[in-house]
Amino acid sequence: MVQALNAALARAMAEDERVLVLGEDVGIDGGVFRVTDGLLDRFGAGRVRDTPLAETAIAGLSVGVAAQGFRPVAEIQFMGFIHSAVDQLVCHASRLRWRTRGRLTCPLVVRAPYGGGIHAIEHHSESTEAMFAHVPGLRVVIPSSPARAYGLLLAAIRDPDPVLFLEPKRIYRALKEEVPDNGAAAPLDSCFQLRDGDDLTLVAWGAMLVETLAAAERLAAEGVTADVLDVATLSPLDMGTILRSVEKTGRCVIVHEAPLTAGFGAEIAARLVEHGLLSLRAPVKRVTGYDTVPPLPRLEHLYMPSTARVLAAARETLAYS
Amino acid sequence: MVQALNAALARAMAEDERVLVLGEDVGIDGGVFRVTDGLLDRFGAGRVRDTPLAETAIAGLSVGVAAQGFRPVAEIQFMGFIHSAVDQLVCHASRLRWRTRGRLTCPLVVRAPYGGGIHAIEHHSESTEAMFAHVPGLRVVIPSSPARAYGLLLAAIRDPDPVLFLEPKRIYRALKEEVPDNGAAAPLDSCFQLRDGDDLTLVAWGAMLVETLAAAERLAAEGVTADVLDVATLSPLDMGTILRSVEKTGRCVIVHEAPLTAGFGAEIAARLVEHGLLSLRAPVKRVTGYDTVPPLPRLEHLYMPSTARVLAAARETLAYS
Amino acid sequence: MVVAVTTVASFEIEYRRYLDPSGRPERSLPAFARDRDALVSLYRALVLTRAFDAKAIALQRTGRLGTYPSCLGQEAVAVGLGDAMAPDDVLLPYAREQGAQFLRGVALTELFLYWGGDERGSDFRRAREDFPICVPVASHAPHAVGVALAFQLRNERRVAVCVSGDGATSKGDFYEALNVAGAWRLPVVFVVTNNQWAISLPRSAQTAAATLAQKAIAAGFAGGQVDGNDVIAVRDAVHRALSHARDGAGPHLIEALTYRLSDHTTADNASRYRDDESVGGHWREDPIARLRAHLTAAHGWTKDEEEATLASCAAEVERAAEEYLATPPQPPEAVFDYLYESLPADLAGQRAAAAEAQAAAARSDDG
Amino acid sequence: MVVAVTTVASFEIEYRRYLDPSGRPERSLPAFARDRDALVSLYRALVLTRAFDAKAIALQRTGRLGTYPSCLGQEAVAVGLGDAMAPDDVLLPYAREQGAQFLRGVALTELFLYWGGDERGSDFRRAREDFPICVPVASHAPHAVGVALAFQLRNERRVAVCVSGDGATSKGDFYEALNVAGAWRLPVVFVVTNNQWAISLPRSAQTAAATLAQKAIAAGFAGGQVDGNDVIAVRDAVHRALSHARDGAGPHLIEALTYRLSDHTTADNASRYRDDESVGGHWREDPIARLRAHLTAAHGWTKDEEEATLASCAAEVERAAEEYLATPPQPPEAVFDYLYESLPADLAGQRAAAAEAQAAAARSDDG
Ligand SMILES: Cc1ncc(C[n+]2csc(CCOP(=O)(O)OP(=O)(O)O)c2C)c(N)n1
Ligand SMILES: Cc1ncc(C[n+]2csc(CCOP(=O)(O)OP(=O)(O)O)c2C)c(N)n1
Ligand SMILES: [Mg+2]
Ligand SMILES: [Mg+2]
Repeated sequence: MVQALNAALARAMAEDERVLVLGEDVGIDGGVFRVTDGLLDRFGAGRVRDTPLAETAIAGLSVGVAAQGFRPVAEIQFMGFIHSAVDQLVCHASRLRWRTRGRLTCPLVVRAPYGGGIHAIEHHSESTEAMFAHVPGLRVVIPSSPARAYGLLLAAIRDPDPVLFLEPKRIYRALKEEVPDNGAAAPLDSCFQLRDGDDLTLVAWGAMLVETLAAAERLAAEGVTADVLDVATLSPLDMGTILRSVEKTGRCVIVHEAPLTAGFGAEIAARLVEHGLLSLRAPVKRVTGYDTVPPLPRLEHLYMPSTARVLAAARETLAYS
Repeated sequence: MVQALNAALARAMAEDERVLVLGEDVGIDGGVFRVTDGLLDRFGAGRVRDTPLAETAIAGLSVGVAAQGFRPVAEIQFMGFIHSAVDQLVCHASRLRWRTRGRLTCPLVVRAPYGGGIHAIEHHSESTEAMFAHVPGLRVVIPSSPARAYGLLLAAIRDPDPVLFLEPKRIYRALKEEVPDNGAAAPLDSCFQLRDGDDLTLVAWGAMLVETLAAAERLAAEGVTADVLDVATLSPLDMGTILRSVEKTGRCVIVHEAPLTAGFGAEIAARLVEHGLLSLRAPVKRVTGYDTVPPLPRLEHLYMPSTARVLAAARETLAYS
Repeated sequence: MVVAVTTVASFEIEYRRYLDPSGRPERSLPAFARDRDALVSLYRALVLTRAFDAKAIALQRTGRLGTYPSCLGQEAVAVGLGDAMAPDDVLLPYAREQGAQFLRGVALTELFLYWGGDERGSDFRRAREDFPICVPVASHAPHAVGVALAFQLRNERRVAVCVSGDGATSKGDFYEALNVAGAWRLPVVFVVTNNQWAISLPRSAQTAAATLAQKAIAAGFAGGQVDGNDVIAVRDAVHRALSHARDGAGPHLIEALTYRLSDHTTADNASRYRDDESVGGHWREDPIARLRAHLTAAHGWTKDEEEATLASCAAEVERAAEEYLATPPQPPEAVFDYLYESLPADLAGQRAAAAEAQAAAARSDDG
Repeated sequence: MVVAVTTVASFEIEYRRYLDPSGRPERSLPAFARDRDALVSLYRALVLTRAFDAKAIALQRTGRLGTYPSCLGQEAVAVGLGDAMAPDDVLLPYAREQGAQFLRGVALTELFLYWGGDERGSDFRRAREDFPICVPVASHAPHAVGVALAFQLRNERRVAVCVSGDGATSKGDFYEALNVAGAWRLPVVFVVTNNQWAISLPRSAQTAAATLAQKAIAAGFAGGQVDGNDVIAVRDAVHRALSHARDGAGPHLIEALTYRLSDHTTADNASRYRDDESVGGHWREDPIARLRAHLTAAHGWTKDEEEATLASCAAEVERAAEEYLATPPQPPEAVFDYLYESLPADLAGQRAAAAEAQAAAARSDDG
């Protein structure tokens, strides 16, 4: 995925000179995960800028330069450090067009690696996507494969409004796949269907698709087929695809790594009961992180939703009648 | 409600000298809404401190002084300005006990007036409670009457862990009621049942109880009776009371002022479908603010959930079968 | 005991003023200030600003405007900096820069609309690149850095001007913005309007720093103080800072010393935290009286000219107020539009539902 | 043209050093530094810290420790400040203050546990009031202000010591903390370990400020520089700042100049952004060699003493490493406990479900 993201950034910078990349260590170091590797050499220190250590300024100056017509792609080194940028995202980036009735706009992309499972140190495993999906005017996009990472990042950069682009760092290098650098953007308003089935709908995003697809595999071996949907664009949400799937299957399990309470899975479940109650043949289950802090590495495995937990929830849902 | 909050603060400061009040203009000015009026004269500039204009510092120094055994009650002047404090609440206040295995703790209360409907200027009408209800370790409490404001604030101050205490400013002065200053705290782990009924469950918190109770009144006149539940303590959530009510009524409408998507109503609806599907006789409806920025005063009324919208949703739900 | 010490850096903060409170020049005036017409136009801008301010308060008191922040007594800061800026510079105001915004081309009607609760008040017909008023204190400082970065990247001789208050200097985003501006040597000028108060907190309690100008030292560039009630000094200082920035020499910070004669806003009651006598004393520093005295003494400003100026400003304000009051609110759809360039499907559904809800409310009497 | 200017404030930044890089005193040493035992204990603390550091890296390389931030070359900053602090002062470390934490009573085993991914590593058996390592850069600076406020409110002669890096000085929370500390004249000392790098960003790109010590000027108190590789200078400067704060004279900032000889962490590869030659040159400033040279020349430090010191430190580190490796992980319930004083009902449900899930996983092979 790292290479796909790097290719998308290079492509975007090559085809549109208004695109800038900025953040901590994005220059000569190429980003701590190497997502911006080589961009400095290719596009120069004007357009690829190492910033001082200041997330509020990173987000805030990005709003300013975006209002001037540039298309900044700002990196927050880890999602655990995005909180200092929240004020700028909520009060300004997401509202500039609204506040000025379209006079000033904010074509900004904020990238951040997120999620756990890599035995990281404290504050390096958070997934707080739900907090941002609650912010009107801010798109929240999360890829789950190299190809989708490439297409969605291009789409996010070309989008005229602010996008929070969250990169599931656990699968930065896990999934390898050839991604043609063809400049083709993916849609920012629809789920991706990763598997077709009739008995169950599994909904997830980001790295959790690994456990979710594994569970679907396992179920298939048992003759149970599942739709597997990658939400990908949490906000605005493509609920239509999810509703149609559940209309077919009548059963749904939602999987995310973030804590349960007020996680984004709640929004999907809430819309299912509001708009799809009749098609529900079983309770909508959520398999998520617990309402706790992500533990440090020694106990982290107890926190991360596992294939086993997804399977258990799926079986409960299937058994229900 | 302002007087009740003021009485609770005075009571807490009088009975426990570890309690401090700090924030912008909380001293001689008594707070821009007068919630801290008179505390400076009574308890002195040591314990009632006007801070420089710096929300990050307000939250952060409160964590430090709390770790030393004090019980700071910090005011964020408006919820629209709480974002600069998010980093301290998420990374530190909510985790200090966890991180140190109980060695250091954070008995902190952060108070903030929230919500719209008072024709305020920009950034003075936000309700982002859902973002905080997603933070493990942080309690989120919202009173809806002077009496509950008094009891819940006392409970929040006495609680050994961090509490975000959100005050619905629209009803700061609206509802008048005599509140005995008896030092009795309200529970931090249960909903309040404000009306008893059999046909419908109406769930709300904060100022939205005004429209919700008005709708219940109206329905009662038509012979339809509703349970009206004030969630009050969003996190941790008392789902049991809500489930029991819906078991009885089979129908539920959730009302909140915050935008729909990823609002806290979603969590309640999601738990209803996960744990109460069988009792649901109609889709769970949410009557909320729209997924937009709160408009400036001239159009604000179009955004705020109205009694009419609550009634319409209730009637749809009741008509469903 | 001898101690191992060497001095590795030293800094100074300077203060500038041309006219004393009585309007008498203390020093030879800068070139522009020897031109009667230039001074007269500055004077008119000050008078217009105060007339607008008075009208806004009157409208608020009669329920026809929302909460409003008066700039009474601080007009010279905004007028001086607004006059010094080039048209294609970009202004990032806080909230009391009415005088600067008018000089930039923002219509009086637009500011009435904004404070009247209508987003269109920030859709300036002129000054298209200027930022709207910024309510979250100091959060616009990083925006100024971004705007300046755009100028630097395009090699334009333009400057971003960020105005904030004394309270704003305590905020982390203010400091982060200064630091990045210094590190990248960006064309941005930070003007701090030190009106001695942040609502109820006096400047002395905001920071232990002897001056607010020295905040710039932490960011590695120069800052200076100016008498903010001497419009000539303000204009001169801002003009120097702008030229300096235009020449690629980087940012500058100007602390303009003035006094907030009004309540913090129409929602505030300053008598709770400061006594009126002490406030009254500051009228002796009134920037308008000061310039008028100088105009009269040095340029034969006449009673007729004075009255004509007051009258024309009053008339201009009245016209704007009437235009504002005659402006119908935006259509209901405006609640959903302008958030995204094109309305996402998900929001389109809410837009429709909202229209339906209104229709229903209109039919019934529940609303 | 004469310009109306008066100087209203001026500031100076001083630099202190006692031992030159070769260990030769440049000035008469402070009292404590003339005592052989005092110097020997400082020396042992430096050696122990470096031995711990080497072991931690070895454990990480062999998969027995998590990502670890080396303090190679910076040991004198932590050891000097840790030695200067009184036991009941409170330390708020960043991450490279191993040497200070050990002197404060934090067990080597505890730091191994922490970097090994076990929360119990922050449950210090001694130094109970000290803060844990702070990963979000500069976010602990406001905590130090709060701790100092507690001391001031209780009229205690204690001081909070906040340590951060050069990169941290660019953050708003760092500045807000300084400003409040200055405004309230709190007993807090900010030590900035300027190791010239913030991961790949050199100090020169972090800020245009000539020194990091001058960050304090913006907050209205004094700051100074010290040679961070001269443990005597560090201890002396911190001791002065602490006495000053204890006497109610308010905060102070110390910029300790040193150099990060290691990669940023074991996850970093510094050769991507700096060349090894330039790094190698900094070994000439090695704080340990410097003190050893002085001990040898001035106090007849012998080869035997040197070897005994190295051996005892190595043994102490080995014992701690073994204890760490022999420590079983916390029980699974630890994922839910310690978040609240008493487990809320809502979380109790999840705790039970988790136990069930594990049991299931244990039964099946799905996990
Ligand atoms: C981040 C933030 N916190 C609090 C407020 C509430 N508030 C509005 S103006 C103000 C005081 C601002 O003082 P100053 O910066 O000196 O500007 P002045 O109003 O005096 O011109 C405060 C606290 C706000 N608007 N933004
Ligand atoms: C708020 C925040 N942003 C980013 C990071 C990632 N990060 C960890 S250490 C570091 C550099 C810190 O540099 P400095 O303050 O000089 O301390 P040093 O590591 O050099 O000792 C960065 C960017 C972080 N931990 N916290
Ligand atoms: Mg002010
Ligand atoms: Mg460093």
